[in-house]
Amino acid sequence: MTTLLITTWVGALITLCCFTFLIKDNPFYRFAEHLFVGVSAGYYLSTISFHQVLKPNLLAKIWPTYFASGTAAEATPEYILIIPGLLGLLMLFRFSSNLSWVSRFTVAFVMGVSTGIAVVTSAEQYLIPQVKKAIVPLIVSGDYFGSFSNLVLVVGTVSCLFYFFFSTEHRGPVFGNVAKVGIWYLMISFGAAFGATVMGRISLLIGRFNFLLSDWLHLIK
Amino acid sequence: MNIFIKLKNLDRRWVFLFVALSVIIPLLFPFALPVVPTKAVANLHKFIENAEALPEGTRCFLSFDFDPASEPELKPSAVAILVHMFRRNLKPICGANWPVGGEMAEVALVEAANAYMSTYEDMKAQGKLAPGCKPIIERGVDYVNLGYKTGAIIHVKALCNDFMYPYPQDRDGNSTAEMAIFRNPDGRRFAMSDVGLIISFTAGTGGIETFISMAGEHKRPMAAGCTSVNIPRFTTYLQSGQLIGMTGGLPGAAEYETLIERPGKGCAGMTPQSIAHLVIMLFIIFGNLAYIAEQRNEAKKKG
Amino acid sequence: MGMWTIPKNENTSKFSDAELDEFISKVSAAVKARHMSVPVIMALEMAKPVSFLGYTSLVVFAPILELIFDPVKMEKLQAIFSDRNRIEMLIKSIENLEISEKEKTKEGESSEQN
Amino acid sequence: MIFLKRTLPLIITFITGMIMIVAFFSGEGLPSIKSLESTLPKWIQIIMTFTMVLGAFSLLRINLQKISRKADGWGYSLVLIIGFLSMAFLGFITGSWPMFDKPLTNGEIYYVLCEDNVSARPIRVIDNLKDKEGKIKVEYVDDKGEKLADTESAMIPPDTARTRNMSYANSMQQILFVGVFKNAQSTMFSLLAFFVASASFRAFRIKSKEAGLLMGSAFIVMLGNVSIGSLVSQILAYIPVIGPYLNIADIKEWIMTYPSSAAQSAILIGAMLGYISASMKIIFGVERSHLGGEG
Repeated sequence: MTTLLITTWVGALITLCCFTFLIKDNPFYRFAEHLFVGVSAGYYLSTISFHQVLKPNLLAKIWPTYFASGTAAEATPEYILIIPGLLGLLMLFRFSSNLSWVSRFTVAFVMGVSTGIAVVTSAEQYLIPQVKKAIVPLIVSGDYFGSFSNLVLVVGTVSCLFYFFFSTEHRGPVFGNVAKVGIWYLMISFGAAFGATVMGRISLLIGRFNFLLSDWLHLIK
Repeated sequence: MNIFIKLKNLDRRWVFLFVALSVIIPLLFPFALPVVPTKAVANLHKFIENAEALPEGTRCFLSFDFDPASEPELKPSAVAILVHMFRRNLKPICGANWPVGGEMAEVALVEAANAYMSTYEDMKAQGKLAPGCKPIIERGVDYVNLGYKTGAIIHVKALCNDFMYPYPQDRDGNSTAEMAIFRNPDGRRFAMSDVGLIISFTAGTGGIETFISMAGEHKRPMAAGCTSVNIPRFTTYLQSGQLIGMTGGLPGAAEYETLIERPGKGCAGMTPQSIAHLVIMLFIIFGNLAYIAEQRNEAKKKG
Repeated sequence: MGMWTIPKNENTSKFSDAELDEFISKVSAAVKARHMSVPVIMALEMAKPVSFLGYTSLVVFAPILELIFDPVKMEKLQAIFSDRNRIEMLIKSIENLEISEKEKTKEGESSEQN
Repeated sequence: MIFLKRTLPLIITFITGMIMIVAFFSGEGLPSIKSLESTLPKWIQIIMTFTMVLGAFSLLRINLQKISRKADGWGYSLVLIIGFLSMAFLGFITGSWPMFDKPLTNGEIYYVLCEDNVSARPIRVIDNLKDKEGKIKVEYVDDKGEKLADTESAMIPPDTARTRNMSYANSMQQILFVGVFKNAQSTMFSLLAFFVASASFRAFRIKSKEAGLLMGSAFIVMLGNVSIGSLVSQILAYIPVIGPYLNIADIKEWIMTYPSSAAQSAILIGAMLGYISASMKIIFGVERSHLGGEG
């Protein structure tokens, strides 16, 4: 149980160090900030990158007898995975100023595969459904409010697209005015986003005070 | 009007103090405010409740795509949904597209499993459990935590074909091939097509959107638990029919908790949340009154 | 020069202050041209306390991000995020553009009336 | 050299990109390409992990430079490095290493994690032979090794039992992960709540129609999402004629699903068009900034 106690106290201390930033930028905050960055980088490197990805997906597949457990240890080694392993190692050439071009092979491979996937999936899963969503019947029979809402939707999508593609050169009365309507829509959308952000940050703060008041000080249940 | 100008020049630490008090006081002296479920939350609840869509024993994939920074917002809804799944005798399989998602899933699973097991007798007496529910649920049989894998969209693509390949082990290093939860009656390898519902608890990018991108391949119904910040963006997916339901932020969690009649962190947070919103709105109004007052003063000077 | 002194002006990047100032004015002009001053100022104000986190994640994910974005711009962005004062400069620069625009239109209106 | 440095990378990008596109349209007709469609992404996953390692090292490098130059506040860089090294070390040793796994000895004391996921409790192995589920039989003991009176023997997976030293390492890691990492991260982001408030007070100026729209929709969303919104709606309902229609939660839903969602759709459509055209440019070698400037 002592570990839990120490963890809670360390946590409370760090939390208070972070809160001192509200008074002003000070050594306590800088300390907590840098400790946090160091600890998280160490965590990502060892636990995540190595133990959760490289070991099971690369090492355990190439040398199952050493790195895999259970029935997976008897699987046949997949030596083909040495290729991505080597490509990954090539990335480390970035540290050298003369040989950094060697990493380009890896970069080229990653870019090829991921852009290839991106082209088809972004068209199929985002572009087409969103365009489809924006094409709605403008007149809903007997439902004036429904018709109005659909009109709002269509006008909004079209005018915002105008804004994106002609915003910096908003010349001429048509482009300029349509883009202006687009800005109104964006402002409503950003307002909603702001409201949502406020909501989220307050929820986080509630979480923190819950920790301090209940887990640490036991003032509330 | 000059009082507003004075207010504007107030040290901002007073603003901070106000915000802190608006959260602390309602936490110390709680009073309940009504919680009314919105459509998106109710739809998700209805889908999980529906025994035809998700028969008992159906495995569901829950992706924990967040980190401690969003835990207060997303964990309450994850716990509520997990408890609901256990009560319906559904089997959650947890994974993660975010590096520390595995840890987040672990905490939520432990809390939900304990909540289910400690209320088992009561719920059974009230007839609120599915017929096949057991008093004690086990890791590897009724639920599993697979942990994190890199790759996001590429990882999800790999899952569509076969779960065991990217996940030879669960988060604790136990071999997945032997686990009862992944066994198919016909001996097929477990793949995304065996999953009844995909839910991603998403903070920002890399969550439900990666599953949406791969929807052409897995064709499973999807839902999201998202942080408040993402509600505007994810609403479009609800509307385009790509998501069947969504819990948004802490309020979403409170609504889900109300629907399963198990008030938790979400409901408890609603009072401070409401008060703090009011305080922030007041700040905006005061700030603008001060601005107007300043403008008037300047106009007078010029005039 | 203390171990625990909070650095005043930590321009450790390879760019000179003038280059960064130019980058800042470019960014703010782009923001102004798109009529997005208010949302951008609000977003920057809110990002100030976590700027160091933004900076370190830019450093850590640079190998991936540089695949997608222009590496030089990425490094300039890193330099701005590494220093809270520079973020403040960016906010001020956008605000100034906004004010000068307003004065211009006012002068324009008054001259038309005459 | 030019071929190796410049042309070959472009060829690699073109071929792999085209393979992924062709594979999508080929269906089951071209089984060899279809299999590449599932293999290549797995490789990318592995390579991406190496890039994260690279990023971690450049972070270390920047901070080591600060320390060696004794730049202002180098102590903080030292804190960062110490945090990094201790967490990395603990992480490496506490993860599972099947090659070092030895069968547990009968009668020896080991440690397993408690329900709180942070602290450890001692157990004694009764029978180290695995049953058909791969579990072994243990009993719970106190710190001196005496069997706890009110507990029964239990079956646990052997991988969860740790030796005393490993259990200490694990506790240390939990203190750093839960105590420092989790708390620091969530507190730093919760600080934003305060800055949202001060920014609302200072920077949220309604200077134009646009800013007015921004504030209006922000207010409605803030009210509509929480319980207090329904109280406000009840008050508004007393306004004659239009009052009953002013349900804040409904207005919020409408704003979210129509005007706000229209803008969001447009953002998505615009972004995806840009994304696709950028991807095409990369595949065809028109855009090559990712390969570095000099040739």
